[in-house]
Amino acid sequence: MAQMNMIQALNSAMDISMGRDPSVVVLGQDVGFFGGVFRCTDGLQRKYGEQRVLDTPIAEGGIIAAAIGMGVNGLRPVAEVQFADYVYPAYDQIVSELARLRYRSAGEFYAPVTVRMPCGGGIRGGQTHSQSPEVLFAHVCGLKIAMPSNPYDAKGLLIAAIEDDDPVILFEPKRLYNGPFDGDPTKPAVPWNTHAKGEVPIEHYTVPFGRAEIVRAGSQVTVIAYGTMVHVAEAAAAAAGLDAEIIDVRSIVPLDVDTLCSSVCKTGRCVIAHEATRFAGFGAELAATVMEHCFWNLEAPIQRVAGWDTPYPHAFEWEYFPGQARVAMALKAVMEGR
Amino acid sequence: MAQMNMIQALNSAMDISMGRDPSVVVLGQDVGFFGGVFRCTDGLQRKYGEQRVLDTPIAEGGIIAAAIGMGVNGLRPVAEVQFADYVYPAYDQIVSELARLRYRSAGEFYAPVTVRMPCGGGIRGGQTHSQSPEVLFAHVCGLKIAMPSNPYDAKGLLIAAIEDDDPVILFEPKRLYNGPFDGDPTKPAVPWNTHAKGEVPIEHYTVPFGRAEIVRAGSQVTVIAYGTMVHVAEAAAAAAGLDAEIIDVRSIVPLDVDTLCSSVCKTGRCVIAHEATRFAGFGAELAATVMEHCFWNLEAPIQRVAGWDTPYPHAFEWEYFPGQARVAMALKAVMEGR
Amino acid sequence: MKPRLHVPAPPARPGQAPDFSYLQLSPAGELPRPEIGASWRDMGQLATGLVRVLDDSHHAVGAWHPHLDAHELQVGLRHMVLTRVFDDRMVRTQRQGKLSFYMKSTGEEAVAVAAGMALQPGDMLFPAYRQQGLQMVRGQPLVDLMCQLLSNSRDMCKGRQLPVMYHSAKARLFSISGNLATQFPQAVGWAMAAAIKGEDHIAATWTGEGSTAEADFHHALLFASVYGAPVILNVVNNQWAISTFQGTAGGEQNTFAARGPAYGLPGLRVDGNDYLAVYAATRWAADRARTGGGATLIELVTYRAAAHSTSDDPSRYRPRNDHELWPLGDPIERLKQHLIKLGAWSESKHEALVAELDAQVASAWKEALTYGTLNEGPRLDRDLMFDDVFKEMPEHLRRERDMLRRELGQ
Amino acid sequence: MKPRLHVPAPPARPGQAPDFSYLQLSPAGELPRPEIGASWRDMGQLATGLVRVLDDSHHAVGAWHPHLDAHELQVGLRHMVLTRVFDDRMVRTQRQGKLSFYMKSTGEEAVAVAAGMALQPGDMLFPAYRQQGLQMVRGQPLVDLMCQLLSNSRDMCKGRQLPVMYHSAKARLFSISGNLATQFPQAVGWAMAAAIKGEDHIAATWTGEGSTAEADFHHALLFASVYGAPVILNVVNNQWAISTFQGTAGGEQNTFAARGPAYGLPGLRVDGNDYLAVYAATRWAADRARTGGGATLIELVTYRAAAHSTSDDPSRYRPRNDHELWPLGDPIERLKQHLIKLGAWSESKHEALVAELDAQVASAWKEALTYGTLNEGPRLDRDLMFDDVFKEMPEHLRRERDMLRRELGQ
Ligand SMILES: Cc1ncc(C[n+]2csc(CCOP(=O)(O)OP(=O)(O)O)c2C)c(N)n1
Ligand SMILES: Cc1ncc(C[n+]2csc(CCOP(=O)(O)OP(=O)(O)O)c2C)c(N)n1
Ligand SMILES: [Mg+2]
Ligand SMILES: [Mg+2]
Repeated sequence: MAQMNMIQALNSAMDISMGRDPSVVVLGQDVGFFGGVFRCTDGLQRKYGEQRVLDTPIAEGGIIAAAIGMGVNGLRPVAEVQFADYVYPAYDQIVSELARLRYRSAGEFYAPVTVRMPCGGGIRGGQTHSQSPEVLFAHVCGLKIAMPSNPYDAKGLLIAAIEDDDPVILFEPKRLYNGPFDGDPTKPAVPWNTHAKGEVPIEHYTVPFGRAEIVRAGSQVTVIAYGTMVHVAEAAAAAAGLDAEIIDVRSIVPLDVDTLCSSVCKTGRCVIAHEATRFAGFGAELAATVMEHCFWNLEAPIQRVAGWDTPYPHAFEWEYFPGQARVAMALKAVMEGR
Repeated sequence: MAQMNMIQALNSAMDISMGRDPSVVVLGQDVGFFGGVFRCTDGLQRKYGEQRVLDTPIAEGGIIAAAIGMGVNGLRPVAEVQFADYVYPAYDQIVSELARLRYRSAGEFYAPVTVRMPCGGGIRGGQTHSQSPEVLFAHVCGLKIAMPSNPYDAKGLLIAAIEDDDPVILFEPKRLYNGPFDGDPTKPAVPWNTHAKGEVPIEHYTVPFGRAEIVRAGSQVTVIAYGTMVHVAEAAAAAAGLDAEIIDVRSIVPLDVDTLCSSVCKTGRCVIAHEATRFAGFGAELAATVMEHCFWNLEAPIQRVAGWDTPYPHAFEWEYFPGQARVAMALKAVMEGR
Repeated sequence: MKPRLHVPAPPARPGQAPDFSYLQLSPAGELPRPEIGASWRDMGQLATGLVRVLDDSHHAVGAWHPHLDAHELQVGLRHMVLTRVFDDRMVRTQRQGKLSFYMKSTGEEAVAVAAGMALQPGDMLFPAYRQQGLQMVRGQPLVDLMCQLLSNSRDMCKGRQLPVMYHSAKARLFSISGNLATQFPQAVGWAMAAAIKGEDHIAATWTGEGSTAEADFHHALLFASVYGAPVILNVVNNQWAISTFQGTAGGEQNTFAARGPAYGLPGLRVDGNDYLAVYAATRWAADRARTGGGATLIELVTYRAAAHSTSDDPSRYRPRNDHELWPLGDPIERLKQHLIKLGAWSESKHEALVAELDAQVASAWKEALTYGTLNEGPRLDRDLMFDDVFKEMPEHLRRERDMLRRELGQ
Repeated sequence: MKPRLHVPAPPARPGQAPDFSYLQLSPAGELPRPEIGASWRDMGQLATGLVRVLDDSHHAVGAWHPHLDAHELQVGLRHMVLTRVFDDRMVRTQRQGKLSFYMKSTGEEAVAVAAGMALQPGDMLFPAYRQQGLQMVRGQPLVDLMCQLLSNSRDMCKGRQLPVMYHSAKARLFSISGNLATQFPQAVGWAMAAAIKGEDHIAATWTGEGSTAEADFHHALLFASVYGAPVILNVVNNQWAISTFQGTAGGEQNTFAARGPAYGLPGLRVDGNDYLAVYAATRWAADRARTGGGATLIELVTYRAAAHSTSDDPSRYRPRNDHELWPLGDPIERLKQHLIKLGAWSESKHEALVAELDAQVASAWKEALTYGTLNEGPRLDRDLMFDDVFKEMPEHLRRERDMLRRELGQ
């Protein structure tokens, strides 16, 4: 075991995967010599050479297309998109090609590509360095999607992704790279070594896709969240003095419907929290699914907490971010049965 | 008034708009001399000339980018994407640019672009000529989005779109181009002149964004649908002998929450139907919204009817398509309170 | 003068006389053939001239003459005739309502067949939808192809793809996509992987000239150049993209081959209806790639003699039968005449070949029909619809599969 | 030889001696200046040579010499100095925690300023994030720019954009996007509209050499060529894209200017640190576009002397101070020396100018601070967050605005 922040955990996942399997390659903008603008790939080119850690042209569409071709030819590419906000030029290659290849060729061809990208706000990145576009991929069948909330899961999910024969998108909440974050920007930053999940095995392990985690067991209300919002939800529920069951979705596709819905059927109340804009966000799918499975147990309407349906404004980052106050309002509403 | 099919209605909308306003231009693949692969732009180039009706290179991203520039320079471009399945190369220009321009420039710049695209299945188009990607745009703030279910609305919405200073995406259910379709492919095709909404004013009129239409008033259950599914829902409800209130959403963004939720609060039961894949589809947003507003009136869980979470398979089109049987099952479930 | 939007137009529209005077031709044999290892800088004229081997009297001339033996040429001819015969019959069956859709490659058979013949079995091919000749060269059983077209119980795509979207992992024929040009940069990625692994298989890919407008074309050239990927990038300039002429795709001002040198790649403009020229150019590019010389862009100048697809009616946008006046003739006719000139073929042998292949296609069709048709069945098990979205079926798809079973009363 | 992945590398990494021997130079005055109406075919050497006017002894020479009067040059110099002084102070304030982010254009001021000076006020400019010189040329008030950087109560972007993402409809400066290269084809669309409307304003746009890898670059060249759009497409080749060298972007094999002719557009490769050359090239392209000659691609060869942004530390990936050895020198220094040679400037005048502009920037900064800072306020009303998503606020945003008010206890 070692203390790792999320960057180190991701780096370790790639390092271990490259060491174990010569078919694993890493590519992306600035990921090679420089080690990535967030330093997630630091040292990999030095260790595994220029043939396996590639600095690419600034063409997200080209990067994913090349990764698909490499995947078809037996490699396991791990592609970094520098910010999730910049994945859209690759959208066609991801949704029309990467997600569809196995299906359209009846299983004869597939590309085991992992796409990593930092997402979410909280670092003063403004509208083009803060987005959380997970639902834009969740709707596209054929992609596995995860978003870790801590270093332990980040490493385990990334190794699982690399070893998976299906394409995987890993969203990395960049606000959590260096430490957990409870949504209060006025508090001093805390490093990961203050958190149990900053304890990370040095060796190989995986965190399976399709399994949510009950971060805190509770009886009064279920809070379903992922990424940064897991920490915000924990803090908000604690502040409200509620015995809340906090669930970290972790794996967006496949979704662990059983864990989520068993919990809500038990507590009878549900708050769903994510950072992405609310309208047609992934929270809608979570709310609809929970409603379908737990209708007869629900004591109050399910509440969604999310970013507003505007771009992520640079100066109003903390008014935009769904912080503890917004979660608290939803908790109050759901407890009061409004 | 005249009898028009949806193609003629769309054509008339563009014709009238171009005739009234010299700043309206039309561009897209094969839309000029040829008049479009579905003939929606037939005759426009002959009438308005090559400077206003442009055949473009096959680059959806370039088409939308050029349309944005034209819009900034005072034109009102109407861009056709040949199939909704091929919009993804333009995704970045639409979501990062077209949708964001007014916001990021604090209102100083905007591009009044209309993007038209045929969507949906039922014409044996297979997985790349049948998609309904509306939710992938609905989640992106800054875009208005509509999907008409009949020629009258198609013309009125398209004129409204062209005259709107916000960017608009119009999804055209191609299975409805030539006639209404109740979901039964074994029945002989019916032309639009058998349907009241095939009666279309020859002159200028608009159908406003943000307003759903109650297609049939009823008391037992509310069916919320749009596009082709409006007709399927009507037929299924009739066959089930239910006094259903059928609502055509029509405008996806802005969404007419009042009309939808007043209805469900009244009937206490709700079925939501669309052709797109179910997981994180627009039906999830509809279900979540209805649940939030009508929770205390609901007598049964809201049912979602949708395409399966697979690509749209060529040979299993009718097993994939959410036809009357699938709607009927949902109606039955919601009436029985399951 | 004021700026005015320029609007490219084809030389003739319906009712007008076909006019191919825009086409820049070089006499057969005129262009030099650079050494395999030469720099792209020293071959600019190849990107704007036209590599041709067969002259007007059907002799093979010049530096690009590949000197193939007559037997090999006969094999190529056979594949081309088979492609055409196959195409013709499939369009007929489509008109009879047996197929939902079909796309012919009539007039451009050499583009696929000669290239396929010049490559090695281990090379990976990434075709667009109009290179069925590659399926013939790689020996795909006609019945298999037809079952795909019929979406029947033996459909290799399990009923999922439109007709003509074949694939074969075994034959190293990549799955064809309905989305234009996406395979172009994927082929580059495949080739990059080959280079990373130190294998000497190369990749080859094809796209239409209309499709070069897509981003993928740019990404492919760029990545191929930056990483020196062993790949052949083929642009099939058949002059039309549905109703739009190659000028709308950017072919009015310069050739498509000229994009190669701009990215630091050789660009060869080749007579796509000249079997020997296509063969020689492909072979040159393949040898170059295989020996570490990197990628080559090849523009194949040809003509789409038939409709875009069975959904298309070209008489709405171009003169009827203009393909008969196409200056580069017909690839089958030209190779046939060349073989006759060589004394290795005859009209009667040709007739016999056509008849033989026609019979072969007919009998394959008969067999294919026994496996069903889209409309009348049998089709595959509809449960298969839920397979292969992922390697293993997740819970939600299992649930949906069960819902469908209930919906169908099973 | 076997294929092996080629990996472009910069000539030097940290700790190594800077090495610019890869850079192809032409002597000043060597390249011809074609007629405005000449064909792109007849100017291939302009795409691979280097258009230069100022020679090593600071004289203006050759056909591209724009013969500007001394006053005009002084104005240009002033804008460049202002740009640099502004940049320097803004980075200092960022280090003091006043700004969240900043990006300098140090060493590449001529690229924006000289081009801006060569264009007309009615011409529409679509800059990337590193052409602040255009803001200076178009006379944007420094306080306005600073308020944007501070996201304060007078922020023109209403607090929505990262620092440097300016805009001005009045000054015809398009809104800068955080997404690379997207403005390139938009500028072409703007120019197409100008041509459709028969106006003679043209468009000009800029992007980094790294960003040319994006699809937008390809779309821009293609649409500009196909429709003969009156637009100038500028590629600022400052050799670096964050940590990657221009070879990774495709600049190793051929120039970026060479892409122009491939699409049938003139491509000019220009000394980007030579004010007169940039001016002359821009003017040539503008006159050409304005008289119906269509688009031009201009590659401006320069060097990013500073860090990519305040978030970057270039000493991790390139030699420290290598910009001091950059063969094309510094654009301000070169224009200054030229004016001195002309007898129209002096070191002391220059010092006075720097001092004057420094004071101007300092006083603007003082004023700007009175309108608030991001951290300490005042900022704009947070309700503005919900404006301008649409022209009129729809119901759901009104609801969210009210929720936020409640959340903040209002
Ligand atoms: C991304 C995308 N856009 C549009 C289409 C519709 N489409 C299918 S074929 C075609 C024309 C392609 O022309 P070209 O590339 O010249 O190939 P050819 O048909 O001539 O072989 C078009 C526009 C598509 N399949 N994919
Ligand atoms: C679509 C997109 N991808 C990636 C980025 C991240 N990014 C910002 S600047 C930059 C480098 C750009 O280099 P270049 O185009 O050469 O411009 P320069 O910074 O040298 O002026 C990158 C990769 C982005 N902003 N947008
Ligand atoms: Mg073509
Ligand atoms: Mg740069």
